[in-house]
Amino acid sequence: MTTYIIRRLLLVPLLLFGVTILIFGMLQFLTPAERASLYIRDIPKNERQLEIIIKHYNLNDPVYVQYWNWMVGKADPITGEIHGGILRGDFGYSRTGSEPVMDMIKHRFPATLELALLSVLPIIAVGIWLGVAAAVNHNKFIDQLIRVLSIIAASFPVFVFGLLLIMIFYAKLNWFPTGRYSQWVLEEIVSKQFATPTGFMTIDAIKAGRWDILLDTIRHLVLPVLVLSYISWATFVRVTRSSMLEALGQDYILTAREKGLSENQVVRKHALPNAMIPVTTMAGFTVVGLLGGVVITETIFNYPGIGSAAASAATQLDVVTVMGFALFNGFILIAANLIVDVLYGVIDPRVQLS
Amino acid sequence: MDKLLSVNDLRTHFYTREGVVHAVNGISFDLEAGETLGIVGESGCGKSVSMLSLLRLIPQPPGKILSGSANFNDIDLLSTSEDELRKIRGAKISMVFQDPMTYFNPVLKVGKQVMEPYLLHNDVSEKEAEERMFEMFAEVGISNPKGCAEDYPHQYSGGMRQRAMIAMALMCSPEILIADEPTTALDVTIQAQIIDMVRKLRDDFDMSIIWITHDLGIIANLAQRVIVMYAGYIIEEAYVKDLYKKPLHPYTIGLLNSLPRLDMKEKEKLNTIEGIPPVMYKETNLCPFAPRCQFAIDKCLNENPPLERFDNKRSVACWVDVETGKERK
Amino acid sequence: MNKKNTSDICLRVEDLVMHFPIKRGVFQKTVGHVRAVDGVSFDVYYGETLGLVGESGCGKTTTGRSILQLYEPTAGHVYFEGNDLTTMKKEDLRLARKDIQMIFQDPYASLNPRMTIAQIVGEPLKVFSIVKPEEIREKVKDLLQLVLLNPAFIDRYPHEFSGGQRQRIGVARALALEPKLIICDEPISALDVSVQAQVINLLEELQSKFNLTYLFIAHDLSMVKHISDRVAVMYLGVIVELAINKDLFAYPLHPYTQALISAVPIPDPVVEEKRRRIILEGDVPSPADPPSGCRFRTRCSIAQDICAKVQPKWREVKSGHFVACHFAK
Amino acid sequence: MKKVTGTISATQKNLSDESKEKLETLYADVVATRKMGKLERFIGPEFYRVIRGLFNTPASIVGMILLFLFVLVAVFAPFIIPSRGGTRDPYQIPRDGFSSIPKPMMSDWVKQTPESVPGWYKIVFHKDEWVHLMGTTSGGYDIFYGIVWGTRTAFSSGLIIVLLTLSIGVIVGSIAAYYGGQVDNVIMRIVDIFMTLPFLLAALILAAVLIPRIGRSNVPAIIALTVFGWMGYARLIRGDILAVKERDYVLAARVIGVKDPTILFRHIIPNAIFPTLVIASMDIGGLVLSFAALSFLGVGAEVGYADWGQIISFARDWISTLSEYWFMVVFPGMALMLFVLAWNLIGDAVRDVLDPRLRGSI
Repeated sequence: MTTYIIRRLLLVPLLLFGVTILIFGMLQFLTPAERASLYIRDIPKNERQLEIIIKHYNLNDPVYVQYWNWMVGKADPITGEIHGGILRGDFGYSRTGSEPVMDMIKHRFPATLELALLSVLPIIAVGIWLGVAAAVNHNKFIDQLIRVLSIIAASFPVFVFGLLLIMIFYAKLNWFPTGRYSQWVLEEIVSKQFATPTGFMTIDAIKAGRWDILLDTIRHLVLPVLVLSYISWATFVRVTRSSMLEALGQDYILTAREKGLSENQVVRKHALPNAMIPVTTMAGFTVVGLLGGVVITETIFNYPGIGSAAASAATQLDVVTVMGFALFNGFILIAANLIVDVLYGVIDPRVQLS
Repeated sequence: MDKLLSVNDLRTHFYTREGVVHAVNGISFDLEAGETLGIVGESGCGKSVSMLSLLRLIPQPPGKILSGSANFNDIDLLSTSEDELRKIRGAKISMVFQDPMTYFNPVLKVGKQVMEPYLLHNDVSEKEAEERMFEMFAEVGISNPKGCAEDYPHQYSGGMRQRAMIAMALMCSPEILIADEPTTALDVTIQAQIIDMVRKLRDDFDMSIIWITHDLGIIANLAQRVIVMYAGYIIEEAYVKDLYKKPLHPYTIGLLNSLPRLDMKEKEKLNTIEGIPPVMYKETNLCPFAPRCQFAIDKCLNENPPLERFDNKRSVACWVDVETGKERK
Repeated sequence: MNKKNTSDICLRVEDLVMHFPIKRGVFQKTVGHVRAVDGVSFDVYYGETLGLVGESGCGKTTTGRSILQLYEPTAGHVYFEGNDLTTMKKEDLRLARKDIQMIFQDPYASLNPRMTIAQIVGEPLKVFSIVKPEEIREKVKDLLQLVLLNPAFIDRYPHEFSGGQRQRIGVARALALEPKLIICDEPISALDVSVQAQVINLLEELQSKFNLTYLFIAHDLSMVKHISDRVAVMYLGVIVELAINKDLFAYPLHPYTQALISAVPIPDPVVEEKRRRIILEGDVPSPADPPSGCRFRTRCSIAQDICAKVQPKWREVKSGHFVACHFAK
Repeated sequence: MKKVTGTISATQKNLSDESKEKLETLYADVVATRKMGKLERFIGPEFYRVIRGLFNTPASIVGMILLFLFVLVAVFAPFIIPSRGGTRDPYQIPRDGFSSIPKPMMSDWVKQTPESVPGWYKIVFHKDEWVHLMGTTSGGYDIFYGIVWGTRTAFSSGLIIVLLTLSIGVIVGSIAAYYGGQVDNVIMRIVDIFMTLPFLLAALILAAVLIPRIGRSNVPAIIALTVFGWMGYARLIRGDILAVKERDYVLAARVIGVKDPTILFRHIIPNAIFPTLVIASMDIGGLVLSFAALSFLGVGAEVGYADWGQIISFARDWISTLSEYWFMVVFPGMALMLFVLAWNLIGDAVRDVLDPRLRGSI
């Protein structure tokens, strides 16, 4: 078990290195002038000044020199101040956000995390529940219904579904507005009447006892959570169903029935623990899917997270910003995969030996 | 002797995409208290399905028990309520299966699984169940019971797993133990250990055993009475000594003659049964063995012979008297 | 059987060793070896059948595959008709395999499911251009006739056949190159009892017809006794006893052979009642960490201190009867 | 040696000839040998199983009918709504003026009308002039035209991406499986690295970087989806090749002296590639969805190109008045949704046939 975890851990730096190489490789498509925003905020329009900057930051040098500078940063030859450097947490300067990329992530990530966390739990709970229900009633009406519904859900494009929801519940009925909070909440935050220490609107509202703000937050969260979760929900049901069916078809289920266990006990005590092994892996992929999914969801709902920022940066070809987000996401995913791998080892006793 | 279990006209079919598989076609037999009954047949002859049907453990659908009754202590296993049957499963009748690797749950500790039936059927504490388990582990010859209980199935060797499975089956001191090819996956020396152990346990626990196998050698060693199955029918039933001395059905004869024997002095050419076992998709009125039978007469192709009592102690389902080659009177 | 000359030797295996590395830990370092085959020597004479018998994991299948260089042996030599297969270049080896063929255990896994019988049996003919391309089909039909399969089935796919029929196809493929030696790797253990004898009889007929030499690997002692001229018994990667058929079964010298023979049930209740069984204790140790000295000592009833210290010598106790035990006389 | 016949009734001496004959006919049915039909023999057993699975499931039949309709629309697009004719690119949606306000359904079509009015249109709508059947987007792009011609874009982009990703995946996966050892290790770590970026976000970035270099068209999005889309196939084929490599028939081929390349191409790859091929062909729906998503986000097809995602992206500017301009979302959205649904319905049935874990569950 320990060697298993150590092996996974050793893989992490490798993956981190790989991701930086991948991102850096894509940066090479940019002109040296565009890459300058990795280090400074105002790119001068003046040709001569631009050339000086390119020279300052070795933007025309061999790729490995640039990679090194990109990773550790580069000292300004005049002031001696160090600019850039992924390892220093400096991801460059965002043209579209008019602030350093790292600050932008710090401001916007809590909103995305709040959205994602609120989506993950219902996906897992409902997904497992429906998947088990479908498998236990294999080929019966419930199974067919859940199956067809999840196929339809998986076929519904996120942006179409989101826009349809907006059409009905915002444009038509005005129940659930877009954005993260209403104008009056924003004014309270800006005027420091309402503090947001954790960055999670729901938690901050509960802590402050501001039920009106909580209600407002929830009104803004319902649709994005729904849109973000339904596709993962479909895949989750599918995986749970098939791994549950597999478990139910195994010989040890027969043993369990032979012992005199009721069908309920057979499912709960014997089939479910085995079916959970692939589902755990799936949970990891779900997080991956969610973080990819926030790009579209946040864009549609004008939700101020990192996804919408990445999308608008991409459409305005502000590559440095998008790269920053991608790198950040890559790190999170590596962490998520590591957790899943370790969990997997805990759940399946067969992993420990080999 | 008392009839402990009395099975009548059991019929199980499977409704598959390829067609209806006539797995068990109306079999009847009795099990007497304290006896060991062997059921022999090749793969797909319906021997396992018929035993699983008794405890209603076949998957339904695609399986379906079409008819039959199975009387056990005045309860008909095939028509009693599911709740009632659950009280019998694992307590009064328990089963041991062929491949102990797949029949143990891989993610649960062996000890937990072995205790499960005892906890379920008796109002006892975890502690008492554990004590009982260690007792049973000692009976089946598992040394180091404490450590073994904490292990997972994949940490066991094949022979050990089968011992643990037998311990699990015996936890509630069942009246009937159904053993479904429990030694087929094991090596001969381990098989000898298990059989030796079962013989001892049989007397200690005073239980009846139904032993399913394709190995006529094991039956000769272990059973008092034997049932031979072919294509979902019982084709011969007799006391072991009678059967091996003078088999009556051409299939039994062919099977015994096709086996090389370790105690044979001279090398003899093996007799063979030509052809292959049928797949039972079609309801036919001919004797299922007729296509492979060298004794077959015209009648065999028109009527399926019923299992008939003979000499008052053995039965056979065949129109032909193999000694004369003519139809039996 | 009389003393043989070296010119009678078809296959000579000398100190064959096959170790598989065990990789563990963070960097997948090799921490040990599974000693599947650990120094095996024997000769196979022209026209004979040498039975290689042992329990699962004893290394008999690995031995068979290492002879054909399907695994690259760790050490030792394999001489076929005087030529060392272990030192041969790849292309020479490919040509040499023409004379050594193999029949596999699982008839379901050993036939390519995407090829018809004509393609499967015709492939070796094509590879070595044995016959002209336009004559391949006729030759395949002859081969099918030879293994008692209907030549009309030539364009069918493997899954249209039963296990026994598939094994015949495997035999036909092996015969296509008219080999001198055939390694039969448990050719019947996956088949139904009533079909096993058919395949065994076929192998025997073919042997006498084409003067074939067989290395017959199996775990079924009765079948090995039936088909073999000489028998070698393997335990945990080494051969413990080798003798002509009659000697081995009538006067087994190694305690393991004795236990193995006694463990095989005989399909006769009268005989079974009188037989005395030697029940071996425990399980076969792991081939990754075999016991010191004599491999069998941990389960042997007559083991003494010397057995743990000294590996018993491979010696000829009687003419043609070899054994590796300190106490065999 | 015994004479080989279809049955063994030759050894049954006690039977009359009549009975032997009866046995011959009966035996053909009773015997375990399964006979294959002509079709199965022709297309091969696995493919046959997949086809049979498709026709056995009502859902997949619905999917196939839907897909067939889309194929018809794609093939007959010029007859459903002709382009403006001449040398103009038919994939450029004609725009009826430059007004930023979308025109409602059935409004008159003033500028850039299609070059002719087909018969079906006259019969259904009793008109000799084109109207905007499904309205226009802002900027006057006709939605109906975009949907009909966008069907072609969907098929072509989906097919191209699948072919590209599949080729890369199969080559990389086969190399990893064939050489094994360190080569395998390195390749699989590279696969891991590519998988650590979320698929859509990664494709978004790459497309965004590529657009300034190679211009705005379908190409950057297709390249981006290919670069980050091949890993699944590589893993799949690698796993299957490793499994097939261990099969006895591969050993048997070595024993009968078949040369290594022949073993690879005749025994290993044909038996390993099938699931990958089928899964890949079923992925077309999902890829079209991703392509549309990139278009929607603004890094796919250029403005005015006949592409479903691109049409829907106009709706982003009309969020608060969507209830009025619903046709901008609903029509192209439904086209996309039904297209993907068709593939998923078929894919679901195919996966059931292929999934060895569910096989045998009757």
